[in-house]
Amino acid sequence: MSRVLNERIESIEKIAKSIYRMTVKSEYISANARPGQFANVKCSEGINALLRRPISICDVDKDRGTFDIVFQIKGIGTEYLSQKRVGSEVDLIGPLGSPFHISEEYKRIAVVGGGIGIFPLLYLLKEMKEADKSAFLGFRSSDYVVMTEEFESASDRLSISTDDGSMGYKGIITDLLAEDIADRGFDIIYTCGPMPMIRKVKDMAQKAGIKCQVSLEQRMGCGIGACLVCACKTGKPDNWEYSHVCKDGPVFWSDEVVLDD
Amino acid sequence: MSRVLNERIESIEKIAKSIYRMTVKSEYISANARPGQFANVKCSEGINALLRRPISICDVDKDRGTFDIVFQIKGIGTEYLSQKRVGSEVDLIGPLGSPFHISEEYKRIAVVGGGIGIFPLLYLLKEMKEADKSAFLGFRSSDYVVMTEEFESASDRLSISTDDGSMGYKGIITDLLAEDIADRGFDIIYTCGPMPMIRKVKDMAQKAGIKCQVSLEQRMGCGIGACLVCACKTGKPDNWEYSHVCKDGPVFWSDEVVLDD
Amino acid sequence: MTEKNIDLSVDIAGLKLENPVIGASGTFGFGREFADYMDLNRIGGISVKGLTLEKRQGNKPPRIAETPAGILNSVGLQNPGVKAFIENEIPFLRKFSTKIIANIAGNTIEDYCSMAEQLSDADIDAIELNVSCPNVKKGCVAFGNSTAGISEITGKVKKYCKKPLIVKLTPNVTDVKEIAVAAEDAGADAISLINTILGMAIDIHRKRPILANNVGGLSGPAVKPIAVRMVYEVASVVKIPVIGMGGISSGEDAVEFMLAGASAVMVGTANFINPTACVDVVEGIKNYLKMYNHSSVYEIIGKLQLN
Amino acid sequence: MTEKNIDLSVDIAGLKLENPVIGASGTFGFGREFADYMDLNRIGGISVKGLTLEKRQGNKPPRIAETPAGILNSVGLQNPGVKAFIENEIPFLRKFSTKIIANIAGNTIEDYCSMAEQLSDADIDAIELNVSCPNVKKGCVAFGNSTAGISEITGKVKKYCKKPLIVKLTPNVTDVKEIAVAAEDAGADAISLINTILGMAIDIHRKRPILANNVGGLSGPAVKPIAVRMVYEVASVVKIPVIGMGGISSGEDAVEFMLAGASAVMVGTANFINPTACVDVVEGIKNYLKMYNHSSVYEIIGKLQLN
Ligand SMILES: Cc1cc2nc3c(=O)[nH]c(=O)nc-3n(C[C@H](O)[C@H](O)[C@H](O)COP(=O)(O)OP(=O)(O)OC[C@H]3O[C@@H](n4cnc5c(N)ncnc54)[C@H](O)[C@@H]3O)c2cc1C
Ligand SMILES: Cc1cc2nc3c(=O)[nH]c(=O)nc-3n(C[C@H](O)[C@H](O)[C@H](O)COP(=O)(O)OP(=O)(O)OC[C@H]3O[C@@H](n4cnc5c(N)ncnc54)[C@H](O)[C@@H]3O)c2cc1C
Ligand SMILES: Cc1cc2nc3c(=O)[nH]c(=O)nc-3n(C[C@H](O)[C@H](O)[C@H](O)COP(=O)(O)O)c2cc1C
Ligand SMILES: Cc1cc2nc3c(=O)[nH]c(=O)nc-3n(C[C@H](O)[C@H](O)[C@H](O)COP(=O)(O)O)c2cc1C
Ligand code: FES
Ligand code: FES
Repeated sequence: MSRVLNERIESIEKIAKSIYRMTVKSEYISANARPGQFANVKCSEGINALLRRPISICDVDKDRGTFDIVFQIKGIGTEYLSQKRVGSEVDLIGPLGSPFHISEEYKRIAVVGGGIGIFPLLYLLKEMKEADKSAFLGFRSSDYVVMTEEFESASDRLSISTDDGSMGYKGIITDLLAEDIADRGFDIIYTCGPMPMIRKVKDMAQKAGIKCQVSLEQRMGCGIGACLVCACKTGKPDNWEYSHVCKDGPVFWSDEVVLDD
Repeated sequence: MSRVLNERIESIEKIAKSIYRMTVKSEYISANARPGQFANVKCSEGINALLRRPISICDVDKDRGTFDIVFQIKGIGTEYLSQKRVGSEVDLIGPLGSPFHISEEYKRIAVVGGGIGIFPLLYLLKEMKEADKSAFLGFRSSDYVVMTEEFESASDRLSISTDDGSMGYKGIITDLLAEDIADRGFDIIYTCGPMPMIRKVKDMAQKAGIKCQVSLEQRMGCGIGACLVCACKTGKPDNWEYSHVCKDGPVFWSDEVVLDD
Repeated sequence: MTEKNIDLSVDIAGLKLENPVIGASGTFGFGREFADYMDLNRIGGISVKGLTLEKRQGNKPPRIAETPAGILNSVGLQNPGVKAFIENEIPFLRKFSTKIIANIAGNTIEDYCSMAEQLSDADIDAIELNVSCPNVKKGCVAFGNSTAGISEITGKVKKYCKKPLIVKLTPNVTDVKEIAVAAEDAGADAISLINTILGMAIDIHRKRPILANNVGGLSGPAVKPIAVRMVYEVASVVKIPVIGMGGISSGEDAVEFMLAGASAVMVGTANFINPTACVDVVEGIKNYLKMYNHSSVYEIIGKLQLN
Repeated sequence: MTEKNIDLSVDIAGLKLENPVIGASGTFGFGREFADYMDLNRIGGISVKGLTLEKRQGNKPPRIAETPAGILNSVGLQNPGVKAFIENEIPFLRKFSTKIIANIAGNTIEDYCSMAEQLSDADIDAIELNVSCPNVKKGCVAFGNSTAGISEITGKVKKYCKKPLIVKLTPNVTDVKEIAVAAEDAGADAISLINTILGMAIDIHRKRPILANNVGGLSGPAVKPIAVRMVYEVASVVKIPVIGMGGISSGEDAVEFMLAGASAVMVGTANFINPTACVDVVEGIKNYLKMYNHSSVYEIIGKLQLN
């Protein structure tokens, strides 16, 4: 169950070009959030940035009763959010959405993240304590590379790519996944990021016969399944229907969703 | 000439029930503002409280390069303004409007203020250094009585009334003015406050043959004379036209304005 | 005055609401989605997501764009169809005292009549005729933007409708008064308004409309002054009750509509930002009545004095 | 790309503007009021406060109410009359390179014709026919909300008008396209839209409308999506240039209108909040063109691609 909460901001920090990390005190979220879930955040007061913005839960510290979100400034909502101050409160609803499927059967896992899609994967890695974990993270350029140390320590091996080669492998991250996929034989691949990347990972997993979960994005209204705006196709390409990212997702089995155009 | 300014808030303090005093650093305003003028203040960012709010300049410290405004929370604009923090900036245009007429000929003056109308009168008193000054201030109740010490020291004598008698004279402030008007024979009366009070002061001054200036309020759009929304009648009751509070006023000679309903 | 003296109940052409606040169609799902956040017994009614004869998938996403103090939506009536609604949703909603309003939309007048007939035998409390949805290619708003259209559809549906019939008007017209009068004359038991206002938002970087459907319906605080004006206009020309909506997010907003002549209000977009918006509006109305010593909402309905 | 390569000039039916940004009528006074805050040479044009044949006092105050992301106004065409404008205001405005658009409104068609005639001999650059002001009892919007009305007035005024004739449309209609086409067919040289949307705001404590005139016209950011949609609709049915407005307060907003088909834009309410809004919009458009390597505004006008 999710709740409307007003929680205290413990810290806010710029960690890369236009990317901020915020730690929020919340007993409720830290006790209840599962990897892959998100919070729907009122980024400013009153009618500024009217709708809430969905932001993934990136990390949870159950002992301190806090959770972290990491976000990139894209428009007015995230801009306002970045201006919040330590000690003030943030109005949010959470935890929302369906989490990643975690099971002890998954002995060797891969997470594949691109851009702002990497954030929910950190919490996922941290929660899968027993598995052998490969992390693949793709960025536009070194300017946007963040949290590598944390991903490093939360995984058994970390591969990084940038489009322009300014850090790590030059090219797209799925190239690196392709190399490993045969070698290691993952039990499951989890992916979140830009649609072309997700589509590619889905295809690769399917060809290799590996289970795969994808986390999707869509513009949202309510975040709680009431307004039906956040549609995504589920089913088969020739026999689909619209499900909803906020409630049926954001995490889906890759063979459940139709990822056209 | 007025300017669009972004100025630093030096202090903000609650001085009575729902009444706040803010000190703003501004070389430009402190050097140029005359008593009776106002600033048009953007009380919140973005589209919250979209229009600027007119607030009188209540005090100026030319040495420190600061000015003060005092405001009462009435609705969303003043509510947002009251939440501003020291060290942040406030976006304002000023100084605006026509000031009170000050002259060395005025040897004995009276200022008559009601409620939030008292604020511009403080700066006026301070600027009229040579005159003999009587101040008459009316309030709803002692909860709203503010700045008496400052008015006390800026004037030669201070009379206070409250509607409920919780402080000073019980009744309306014009009763006290009436007592003094004959005795002292003021050269000019300046007044600002609720319309019924202004109307009464205007009548009393007229009957006594004393010059009188009134400061009017009206809902504003631009504050600079462009939108024509802040209309007030000037001329004679049977031959008036609409002038504009922001530009032709807020200060008018009492015999220039028609104060019906 | 003690709280128990305040009577919030209203009677909209036989639809008896415990209080005048209704979740607006398309913004309140089928009620379930809000049950986590509030007690559904505390709101007067729920107008469910617009129903069509057959299940519909709705429009392509993105279906929403934020605009200054408002949103554009182009959901396009995604819904499970009227039969599935009757089977799967009514039983849940009936566990609560809140009244059920079935909002219906169709391609043809026959669709509307058939739905009205089926729903008249179902366990619901009123039918809201949506002839004002701007987000579907065929039907719907085409019936709602002329006096002839509204008259014909209202008259025909009325024949099949055994529940109070609320006709929901579009604001995208030159003169909403004549449309309202035509609906009243044709047998509407009540009027609700406003539906969304047709709008467009453009992604200047992609040089394309944000919504996949290009245009959508504007709702939220931005439209409130337009909605209040239209409710006032309609309430002053019809005798049947009017349900007002458009940008309501507080009790104060609701009171504006009620003074303007609305017997009840619907809360839409505000539910997205604050899932307890409906009950907050109920409390806000109650506080207002208390503050001015009113003992019934009827003491404020239509009590606006012109200047 | 260096700055000098960007050509911001537009030609609106012979009205040649150095850049596509115009101060909207009623929000920019007669230009003087903004001269303290900006160099008037830096904006393409100024549409002056709506003129009438004789001096008018306008409506009782309050004439403004703030609404969510918008304002309602009911100024009611306070102005010194067309003769005083010609004598007292044109000489000042002519000191600048900015173009002068005379916005005119009347009670009768004869009023409009007479003003058009007088202004045709005056030193102005274009005439904007205001048949869409919602704030006066007689005339004005009554001509603008039907095809017959707009056709008649446009045709008659055109006979007296020797300057480019811009017809300004009201958004308070069912189908703005047919009104625009009627204006075009009757001889309009250009269309501007939108004027304000009729609205009402209520002071719930006094139980009266805030505006002394009870209703007023809504403008500001709130109306932007409605305005963009209407500009798109009109631009896609007329061949004459369209000037877009409604809620523009940044270069990005202006670009939305231009992509939707506007050859120029007018900036209204934004001037009240930020007296340099017009030049900020000019700069914003320029930056956008630079960012996408465009060398002329014509490379974006009407270049919206539908989804
Ligand atoms: C389930 C989910 C989880 C997300 N997690 C993160 C995260 O952890 N970190 C992060 O930086 N971003 C995340 N995003 C994307 C984030 O929600 C958008 O970047 C943000 O809403 C942009 O808002 P804005 O006001 O800054 O931009 P604007 O473009 O001004 O926003 C305008 C509107 O579009 C919507 N919108 C714009 N871009 C997106 C988008 N990519 N996805 C969904 N809605 C969008 C906004 O919510 C808003 O309603 C997530 C999105 C979803 C759906
Ligand atoms: C020349 C002038 C000087 C003023 N000086 C002061 C001062 O020094 N201290 C102070 O506390 N107040 C002063 N006021 C009144 C102050 O402007 C209003 O109280 C304030 O605008 C209310 O805004 P709000 O958002 O809190 O209220 P809301 O009611 O939410 O405001 C809604 C709209 O109405 C307008 N409005 C509401 N009340 C008034 C009013 N009384 N006068 C003008 N516009 C109004 C607002 O500006 C806004 O546009 C002055 C007004 C004028 C015209
Ligand atoms: C996402 C969304 C979906 C809607 N779907 C419907 C619908 O199915 N049927 C209907 O009559 N109105 C529908 N509406 C209109 C609302 O019921 C309401 O008339 C409108 O949103 C104005 O109210 P508001 O400003 O409070 O949202 C929808 C509105 C939104 C925002
Ligand atoms: C205070 C005010 C006065 C106006 N007066 C006129 C007018 O005299 N003539 C006219 O054609 N439009 C008038 N308008 C309408 C504007 O020119 C413009 O069409 C409208 O405000 C929408 O643009 P905006 O949202 O940028 O303000 C007025 C608008 C306002 C706010
Ligand atoms: S955002 Fe409302 S249903 Fe998903
Ligand atoms: S507020 Fe615009 S003219 Fe006075």
